[in-house]
Amino acid sequence: MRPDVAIGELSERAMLPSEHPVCLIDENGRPQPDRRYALPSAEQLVAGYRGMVIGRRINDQCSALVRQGRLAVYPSSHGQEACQLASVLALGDEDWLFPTYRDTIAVMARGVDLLETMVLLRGTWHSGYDPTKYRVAPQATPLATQLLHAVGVAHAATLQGQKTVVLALCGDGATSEGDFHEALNFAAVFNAPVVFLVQNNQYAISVPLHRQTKAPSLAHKAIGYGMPGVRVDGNDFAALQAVVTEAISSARAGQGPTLVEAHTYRIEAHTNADDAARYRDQSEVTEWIPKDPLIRMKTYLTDAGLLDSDLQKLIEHEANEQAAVLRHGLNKDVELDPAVLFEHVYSVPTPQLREQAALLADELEREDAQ
Amino acid sequence: MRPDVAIGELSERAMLPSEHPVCLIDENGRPQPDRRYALPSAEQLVAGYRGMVIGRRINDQCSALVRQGRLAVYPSSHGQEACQLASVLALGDEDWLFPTYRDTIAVMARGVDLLETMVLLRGTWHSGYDPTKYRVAPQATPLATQLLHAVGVAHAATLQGQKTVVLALCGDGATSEGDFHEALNFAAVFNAPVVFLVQNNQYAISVPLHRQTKAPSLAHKAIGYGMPGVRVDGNDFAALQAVVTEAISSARAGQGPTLVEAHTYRIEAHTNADDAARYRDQSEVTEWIPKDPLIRMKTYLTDAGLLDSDLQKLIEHEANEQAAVLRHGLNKDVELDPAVLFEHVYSVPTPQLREQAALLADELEREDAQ
Amino acid sequence: MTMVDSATHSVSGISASVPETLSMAQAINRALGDAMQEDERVLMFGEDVGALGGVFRITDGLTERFGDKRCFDTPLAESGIVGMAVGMAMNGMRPVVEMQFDAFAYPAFEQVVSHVAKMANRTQGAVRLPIVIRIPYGGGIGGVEHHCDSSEAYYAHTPGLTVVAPATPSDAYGLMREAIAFPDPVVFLEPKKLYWSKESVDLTAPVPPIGRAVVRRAGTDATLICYGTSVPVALEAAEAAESEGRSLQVVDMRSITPFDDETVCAAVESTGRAVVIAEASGFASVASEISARISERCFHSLASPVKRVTGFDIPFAPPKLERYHLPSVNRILDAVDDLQWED
Amino acid sequence: MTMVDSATHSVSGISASVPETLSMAQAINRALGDAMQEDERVLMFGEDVGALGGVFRITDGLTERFGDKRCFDTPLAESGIVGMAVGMAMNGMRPVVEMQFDAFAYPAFEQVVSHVAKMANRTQGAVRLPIVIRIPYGGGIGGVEHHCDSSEAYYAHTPGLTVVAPATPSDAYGLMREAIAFPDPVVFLEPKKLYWSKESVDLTAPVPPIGRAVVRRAGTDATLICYGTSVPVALEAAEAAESEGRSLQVVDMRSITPFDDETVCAAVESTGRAVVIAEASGFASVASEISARISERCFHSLASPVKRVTGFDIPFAPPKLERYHLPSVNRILDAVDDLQWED
Ligand SMILES: Cc1ncc(C[n+]2csc(CCOP(=O)(O)OP(=O)(O)O)c2C)c(N)n1
Ligand SMILES: Cc1ncc(C[n+]2csc(CCOP(=O)(O)OP(=O)(O)O)c2C)c(N)n1
Ligand SMILES: [Mg+2]
Ligand SMILES: [Mg+2]
Repeated sequence: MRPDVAIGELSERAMLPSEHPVCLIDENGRPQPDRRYALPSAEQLVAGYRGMVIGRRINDQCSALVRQGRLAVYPSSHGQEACQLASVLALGDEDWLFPTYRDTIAVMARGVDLLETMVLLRGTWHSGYDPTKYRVAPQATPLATQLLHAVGVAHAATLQGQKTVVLALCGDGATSEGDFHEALNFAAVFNAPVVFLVQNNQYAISVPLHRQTKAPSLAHKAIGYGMPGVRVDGNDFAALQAVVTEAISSARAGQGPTLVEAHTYRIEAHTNADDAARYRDQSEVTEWIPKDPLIRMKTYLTDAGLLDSDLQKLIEHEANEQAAVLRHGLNKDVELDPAVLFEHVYSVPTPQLREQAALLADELEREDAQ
Repeated sequence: MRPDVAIGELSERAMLPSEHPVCLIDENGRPQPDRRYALPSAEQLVAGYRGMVIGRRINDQCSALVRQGRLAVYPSSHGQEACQLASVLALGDEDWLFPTYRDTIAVMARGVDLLETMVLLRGTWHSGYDPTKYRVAPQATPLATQLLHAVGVAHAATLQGQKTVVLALCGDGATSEGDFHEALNFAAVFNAPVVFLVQNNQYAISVPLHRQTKAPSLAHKAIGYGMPGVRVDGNDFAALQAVVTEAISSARAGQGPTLVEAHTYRIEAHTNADDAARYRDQSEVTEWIPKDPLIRMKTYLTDAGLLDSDLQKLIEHEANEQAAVLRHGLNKDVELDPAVLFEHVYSVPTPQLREQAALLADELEREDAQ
Repeated sequence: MTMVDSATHSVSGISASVPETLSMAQAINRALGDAMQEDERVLMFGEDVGALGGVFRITDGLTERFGDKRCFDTPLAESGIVGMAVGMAMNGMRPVVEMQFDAFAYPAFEQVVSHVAKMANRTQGAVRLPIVIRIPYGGGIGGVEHHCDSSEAYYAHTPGLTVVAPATPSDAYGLMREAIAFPDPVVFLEPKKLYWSKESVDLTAPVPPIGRAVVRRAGTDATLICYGTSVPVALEAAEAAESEGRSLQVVDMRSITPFDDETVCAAVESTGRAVVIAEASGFASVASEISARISERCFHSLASPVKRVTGFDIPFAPPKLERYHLPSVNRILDAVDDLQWED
Repeated sequence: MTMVDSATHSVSGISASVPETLSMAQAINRALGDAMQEDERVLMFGEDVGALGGVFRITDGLTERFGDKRCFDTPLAESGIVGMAVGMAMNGMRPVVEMQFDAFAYPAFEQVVSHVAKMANRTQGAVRLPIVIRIPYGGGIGGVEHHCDSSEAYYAHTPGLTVVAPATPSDAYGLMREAIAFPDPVVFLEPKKLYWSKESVDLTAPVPPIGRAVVRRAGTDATLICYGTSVPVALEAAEAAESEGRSLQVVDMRSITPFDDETVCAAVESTGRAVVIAEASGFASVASEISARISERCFHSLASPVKRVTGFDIPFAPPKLERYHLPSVNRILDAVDDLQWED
């Protein structure tokens, strides 16, 4: 047995993840008692379930809209809805969310207007919402880069005495990037109030986790930065909510960052453009179906008397309504003024951009005249 | 007590560093029995001592040569000679060394011609030796970048069935760079025969270790990549030699990379251009003087009857001779043909470079004519 | 100093000598396969290039054919990929690496600029790095941000790199074979939007070497200079101009560095007018270089200032607006109209 | 779209209005101190900028004066530094970051190109990043490899960045105050070799805004166009030419982007001849852009092709050879001689 060595501020034991991912409601919907984490309140669990049902509906609606040519691309979080919801529902209004391209559901759950959320994937602009209004950063495409921005927002919050905590999302693949390393190190050194939530969905496009890392787990990376690493069942909303909430409280209390690894699975292909059959067996996917975050939650809530068919219908109705809003919104074509291309590059367009804008305007005028 | 969890191929315990750095000969020159590592042979210890004495002499000679304007700059490894020597003496002919700007002594100890080694710091070219001849990469200035090259050489060795092991050096500061992370991860994933030796000399220019990382130790980063991390007294040649030799054997046996953190101290300023008084107390330096790697080794060897005043004189004589070679070599000005600027950019100079070379040649001809 | 020019040489292909209709994607795939077949030091690695065959399927079938020691996936880290390639080249291999999209090569920028480009010079030629860095580049495919950058200027400005951009399947095959056989590092820019363009290709036919431009279309009134993504647009513009009675010559650079001054100057001098076309933002770009060179070298032959038709100085446009950003046939024709024709 | 030009405005300095003799290093230090004093959102961070005061002492005394929450050392990671600055700017701060040397900014390239440059555009102006990235750049100090790069082309080519390079202590002070007050990200290139050049500086005097070039020396025969490191060499060449009876005008760009076409074109049209001077390798560089612009815009005023005197297309030379690589007075005079003078 190895003694628990306290070299830095935290002991080794406090930084290493537990042997098994934290799980509060198991695959069969049965509650699992846990020494460290209490089950979230009934209200929270119902809110999570509601959000997941809507999220699933939106995920599947978006995949359909891609097939219909209304969206350029959609990286679905089908199967990862527990991560999407838990990460957002644990945040306060003063907090920030840093999502990736796959975290559309989290962005929506944070209250961002549905159609504003779809601007990137629809291709009408690079990002459609005002990040400062919702405290949601633009969805990041270059992997792991946003983790550093998250640290910056968090450290600026500390300097300004704000009580803000920042939740930064990334995937398992992104943990290999240099920016992941630099972000975790900066967060720890500046004791920044950040929670890093890695959605380990086992794949980075076609590359399985075991080709991404030889670490015992991604959460084992935390000790290398001097922060706690926690593994959690990423399909268990309750466990995620409990773990993320605790990590956020700890950050808010000035105790610095935490790395949370959520074990989940990417049920669909990477995006519609991807062909998952080239690199994984359908049998693997099939194995994960029973672990679905919605099913187990539904069982739990039903067994606990928190969900009846009326409530279920109500939630489904809401999900359908939101999907309809999305569908209708996306089926309407937007009129875009190409002049916008030059408007926001600088606060005041440079003389060069003014010339170029004039050139385009002239072209369009002549086109119209024809 | 935490059970020893075996999640990947290695158990947690096998990857986490020991509580105290490995030490085989203590500050007072007394041997320290160690369960895991045997003391290197008398021959090896004497060879190490000899190398360190020469290294120290060269370090100090070079610092003097900078003051005399014969070298542009010199980042001294004064006080780190144990790391410099152990890293090289543990290598075989078929192995590769990847040094940094501070590792001039290691480069020399590897057999590179003294004056070829000084080319970079003298400013006559960027690197002066043929890396393939000595299996020593050019001394790297951009921090941590060379670690990836080391992994590449190592993985190419595996693919080609060579028995080569690569020893890659870097400093404590360099561990913060993204490339450090990517190199360790690639090494582990490809099971590459690399040993990463971090010379933790407590400073990155002016920045002390505690502002570089909150990790319990730098060796604790290893588990995040799934490789063993070892801490070793960086002023104890014997311990370094034992630890590095073991890591090399393990890599050679196909057991993958190891991260070794050597605790040492940068006795001099970062380079001659630096003013260490601005950021550290002389008292801190003074505390490290008694831990000098040469002193303890001298005591040990003397006590063990392996070093007498004749041998000491012989070694000092050799050191003086090498310093003289260096002095004389550097005091001679080299004639440089500026045409060399165009010769090696491409295997065959481009038409553009041919034009530019002609322009310069023409200028020089006219200058000569005047 | 060896100052001889590398002579045109035919690349002895392994693929059969019967012309086949190939897309550019297939042609590059064939070039990789043939090179790997011929020389076992040639390796292919990067993100998703193994089982998946790359997001554009350029490496399709290579792992199956050569095993996962020769064509393999790496962890997701571009600096790592390029840095590892440097080391592998130091130890005798000829790595070809894929950057998944243009903008995702930026994390590798330091490795490219400070190591790939400088190693041979640093070591006085003792260590040369025969690395090919494949970068699918440019727009025109409705890609979202970071997926459509034309980043050639960053590389072309960096001494020590050789930068090529094919515009046809034949050139893609030939230049890729050349690039892999080249003793120095090559940044190989693959115009994404042309991946699916097809041509009948004789894989055994010699192609002009790296560094040599070609005149793709003869013409007497003005010269259009282009490369990679902009070649088909230029050809289309020349076609359209012909119907309006103007004869436009089209020069495809093929290589950006080394630059083929000879072909370009001869072409421009023959017409006296020039338009440079490139998708990248124009400021401090390859188009700037070409325009400046022509103005400096062909000054007295020019009847009009050189014009540039380039991407605007804005981040690449979102999918729904990219057509306004990209050099179009009309914009090229407008530029040609502006070449101070005395009627 | 707001299309008005930013008006010249004087920067209300905190430093006294008595002219003082300052080196450029001191002037930048004063600008940082004054800006931090005036606006507590201004922060300074990077490698060794705290206790040490930076390897060039540009941040000397700032931590002492403003505390280590306002001027502080970071871990050694440039992508981290720039990435953190992005986040801090998103949350209301105005970060100034130091890249220790030119080539050590390359690890931050992705953050600079994909985020710093694009955030405002991406968010339709909702998030602007008032970040200043300070980069000591250029050669002439006998530095070893990676310490002497002139990397302005990489940034100038990137839409969304504003790139400035002062050549005098007064400009260094004024431009730094402007850059910090600027709503958009600025890459601030500090010519290392001029850090110790001195001048009597009135810190309260207005300086031309970002985007405005100045004529540093009047002249009638030809125009030398330069910025940053190349300004003193150009002035020296003009001085030397005068003694040979040739009157050279010198234009100091000060800002690379936005580019001051107006001043440059007026200057070149007044002389009819132009030489562009810059230390960076010439291919696809800022000098290419300037040469191309002049050729395109002043075509009919030009009596001779524009000439460029730039660094060669080689990795920066080692210390003992750098003088052959750098634009020299003689090389400039040779270029001027080549401007097709009809005697
Ligand atoms: C810097 C960078 N390199 C490459 C890509 C291309 N890319 C997009 S998603 C992806 C896989 C990401 O995997 P992971 O981080 O596990 O997230 P997931 O997609 O599984 O949610 C890759 C390689 C990118 N977006 N950014
Ligand atoms: C990428 C990069 N950034 C910055 C520098 C400038 N620099 C040179 S040495 C140094 C400190 C390095 O510290 P450490 O890694 O601990 O090595 P040591 O000098 O102590 O041996 C810095 C910041 C550099 N060489 N490379
Ligand atoms: Mg994933
Ligand atoms: Mg150090």
